[in-house]
Amino acid sequence: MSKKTIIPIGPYHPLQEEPELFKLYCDGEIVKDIKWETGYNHRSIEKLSESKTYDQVFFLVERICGICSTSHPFAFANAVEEIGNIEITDRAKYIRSIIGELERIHSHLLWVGLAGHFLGYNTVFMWAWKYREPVLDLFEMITGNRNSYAMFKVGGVRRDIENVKISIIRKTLSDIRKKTDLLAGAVMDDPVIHARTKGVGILTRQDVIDYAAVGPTARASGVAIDVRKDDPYAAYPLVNWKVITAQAGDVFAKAEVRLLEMYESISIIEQCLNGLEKVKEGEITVKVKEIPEGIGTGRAEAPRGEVFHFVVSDGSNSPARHKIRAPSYVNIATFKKSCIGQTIADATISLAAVDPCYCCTERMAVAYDINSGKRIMNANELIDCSIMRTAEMKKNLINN
Amino acid sequence: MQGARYKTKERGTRNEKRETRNIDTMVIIEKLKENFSSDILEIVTKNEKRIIVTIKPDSIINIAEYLYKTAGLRFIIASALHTKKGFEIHYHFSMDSTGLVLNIHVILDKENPQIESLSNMFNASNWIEREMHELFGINFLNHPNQEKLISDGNWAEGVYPYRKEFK
Amino acid sequence: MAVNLFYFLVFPGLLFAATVGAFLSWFDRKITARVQFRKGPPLLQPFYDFFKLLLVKETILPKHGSPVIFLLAPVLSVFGATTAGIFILLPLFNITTGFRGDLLVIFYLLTIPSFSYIIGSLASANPLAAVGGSREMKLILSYELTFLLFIAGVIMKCGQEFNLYTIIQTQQEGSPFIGSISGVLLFIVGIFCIQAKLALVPFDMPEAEAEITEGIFIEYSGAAYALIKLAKYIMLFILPAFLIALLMNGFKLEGINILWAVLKVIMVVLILTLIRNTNPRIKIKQAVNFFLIWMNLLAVIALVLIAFGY
Amino acid sequence: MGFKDYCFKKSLWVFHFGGASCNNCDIEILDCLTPRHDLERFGILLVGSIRHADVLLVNGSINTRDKDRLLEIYNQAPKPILVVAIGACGCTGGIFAESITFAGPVDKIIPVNAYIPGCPPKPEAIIAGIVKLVNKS
Repeated sequence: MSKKTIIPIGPYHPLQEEPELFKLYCDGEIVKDIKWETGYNHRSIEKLSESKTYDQVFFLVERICGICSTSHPFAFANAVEEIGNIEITDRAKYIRSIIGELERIHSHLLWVGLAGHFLGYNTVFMWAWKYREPVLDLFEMITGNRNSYAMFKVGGVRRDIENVKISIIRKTLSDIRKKTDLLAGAVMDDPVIHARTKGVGILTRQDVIDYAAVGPTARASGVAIDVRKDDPYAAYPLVNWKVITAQAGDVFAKAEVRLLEMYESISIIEQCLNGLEKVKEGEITVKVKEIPEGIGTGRAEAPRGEVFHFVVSDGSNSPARHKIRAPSYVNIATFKKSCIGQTIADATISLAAVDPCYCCTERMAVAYDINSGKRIMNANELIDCSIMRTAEMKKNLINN
Repeated sequence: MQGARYKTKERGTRNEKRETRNIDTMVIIEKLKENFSSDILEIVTKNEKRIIVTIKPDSIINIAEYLYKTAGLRFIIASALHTKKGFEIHYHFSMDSTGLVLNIHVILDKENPQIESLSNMFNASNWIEREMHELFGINFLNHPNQEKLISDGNWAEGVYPYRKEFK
Repeated sequence: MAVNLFYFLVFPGLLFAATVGAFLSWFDRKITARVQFRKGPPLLQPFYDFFKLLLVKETILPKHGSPVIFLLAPVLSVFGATTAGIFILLPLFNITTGFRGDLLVIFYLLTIPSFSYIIGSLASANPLAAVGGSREMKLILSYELTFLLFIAGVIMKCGQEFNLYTIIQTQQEGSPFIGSISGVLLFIVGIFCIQAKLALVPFDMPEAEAEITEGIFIEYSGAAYALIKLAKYIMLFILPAFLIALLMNGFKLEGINILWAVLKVIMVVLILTLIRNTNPRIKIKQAVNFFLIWMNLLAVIALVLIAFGY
Repeated sequence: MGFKDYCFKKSLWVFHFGGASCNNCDIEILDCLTPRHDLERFGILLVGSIRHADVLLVNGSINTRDKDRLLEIYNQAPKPILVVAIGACGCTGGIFAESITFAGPVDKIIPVNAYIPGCPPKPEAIIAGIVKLVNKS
């Protein structure tokens, strides 16, 4: 069989919630080459960000990705606070870390569930998502929303975690730990799961360095990078925890790293809660007058890896340039290494193993002409149109 | 105790051992100054973890090669800007053992922005260079495959939405 | 003639088998839901699904490919499943057919639904359906030999008897075949063959939702898909019934024994459901190895044991 | 209410189309199927192929590239099909309405039967929306 079949995965495929088109070039069931078409999800957030004030950008970057809706504001806050040389209060640091780690637990549980679903193991999917609900309840209690938390602002956080809530959080956490044990046992001991995931989608150490992969994808191949440790921010230098690594680089190792990281997250939150009890309630923000001219880089460790924000300020109240690098942007490129030569069944789980998040990856711009359908206008022309329209309206107003 | 059932089996490797690279933050700056003194235009040290090195565009390959191969830094991403000075690119390199973010800053020509591609050295810069080519129209020389990444078929040739206009 | 038509259309053929199968399908979904801490669908859900697809939804024909074959395939699958059902269920309900070699006919009829799915999927000219079709083909190749060995085992146990009615009568006069070591081995082999024939997890690669989006059925909609559902309902009843007829002394239809008959069917379906909920989907290669090596080995061991009278 | 309508309402199969979304709505939709909310008790199933779908859930802002896909998916669906726009982005474009890639909210592209606003709507809101839609028709 010399003719290659093209197997499209996506853009709307149950494998992923988000639109993305992978074309697997297959010979029989073996994947020979992989190509991707992106662009189904770009919303030109980087450009939008330039038209928003620093306070508004938080709500925008929160919506880059629903699952990482803490990590992006986190990195952005780090970047802006670096420009303005702002030191936030201890209480704000603890609260930020607690939200960040809760998000990691919920994201990893979500991934375990989805991975089970991709393996056709719907029971794991349902169980993991059932155990994820208490985390969302905690979020709802702390922030008022299940997903987009709106907790961050320049110079601190928007809401406090009152001391009365701490005991409730503790209780839920110990519950979650028990459930994680159960799930880890069910997943890690299942011989069929071993057969399906061990030795599949291997990324070597060299591949990771070559593609600059980050997060659990890198840590599963023995590259111990974690921004929380390397370039500590918020409360992470104040608590005691370990970076989890595995050596094999296959899908199983990635699952293992994620499951063990959940325990670390639980322990970090517990230490943060202890810290929270020691500092005064209510001191959650510092006053920020203005953001001076300059550049700032903000990094944060999202559940999927390092989030990188680069902000250029020109002294006005909105960023002059805002560059966002989400972890999936580098992790997705590694598919070229991990998928080729495998069967379709293996390729799909390898694709899923890096926990790809296309929402994060694409934030780019497209300009198009509505009438002719031809894409000819660029952003400046659009802005010009807008300026002309404003001028016209002004004229009308004056005339009337 | 906590997580007893799974932890006692010790299947996960937990090591805190981090690779020790002998090059310290300041040492790497010294080395850069020493080896590439004629290529470096300016060094701004914001603090020990954030350093911006402005270089001549022609020397990007040599400096990136030194940082990636000899010093073992990780390429994070590159950010392009369009300012009054022209097109600027910040190449962000991360030194994971110290938390240093080293920005290699180049300023390109206004009319005909072009620079050597780094993609032949490491794959990580492949996508971002394609992206900068689409959005800013910066030309990357010797790029293996400089086609559009995200906007395929979405706008006409020669229109770059992230460019600004300065009066 | 009229009686034959009645057999085919009403009892124990199409209508009866489909109704029982639909209830079993509900049972399967309900148990699945309970395992996953959910409530599960209402009792009449399979009927709603079927009638919605049949009456309400539009049937879309593939643009490329062959519409006639595409539509013929579901009809063929229902026809094959029903015919196989009659041959299995008539002896089970104590109606003798007087047909001596019916086991082999049943064996061939049971493969018709799978083959018609393959034909239908190839006729839809969809790449994912083609992958599903090729997987189904490999799956058939792997489990068919095992299934044949399984039937051969039962035939040997009964003393070279090729007639289902006689096999059931032999068991009802003596003891059920499952009450011996070789019988248990044959039961295990049979359960896995049925699991694969029904394309349930871990053998659901042909329709693997997360990999190839329902694979062989991807292009079916409306009434055509309703017929496929119907064939699946029928298969979900007749395959466990076939296993019960071969190894668990069939049904006795007087007094309390009716309850036993119902319980037997429910038990076999329960085993299938539990297997499907506690395993991930395996790869097609692993499935082929599983049947060609392990299950065949088990079946051969059972045959040897039978030869020595265990 | 006829027999046909009754069957249709009792067995809604859902196909999920995520446009240029932030993923939150997608997750909340999946969340509806999981143990706490369990939509299967109403006969609602998530299906993988548009050919099997009765309801098309659309969330996220629709960008220039998604637009053609959405139309294509809508045309591929066997009729009758109900379209539900989920989340602020699906209903109006939300925070991304100013974006230069934005191609219009869902109802500018295909007819929409129900809107479920929220950013993201809670699973309870999604269920309530679908129940209202079912009771209306």
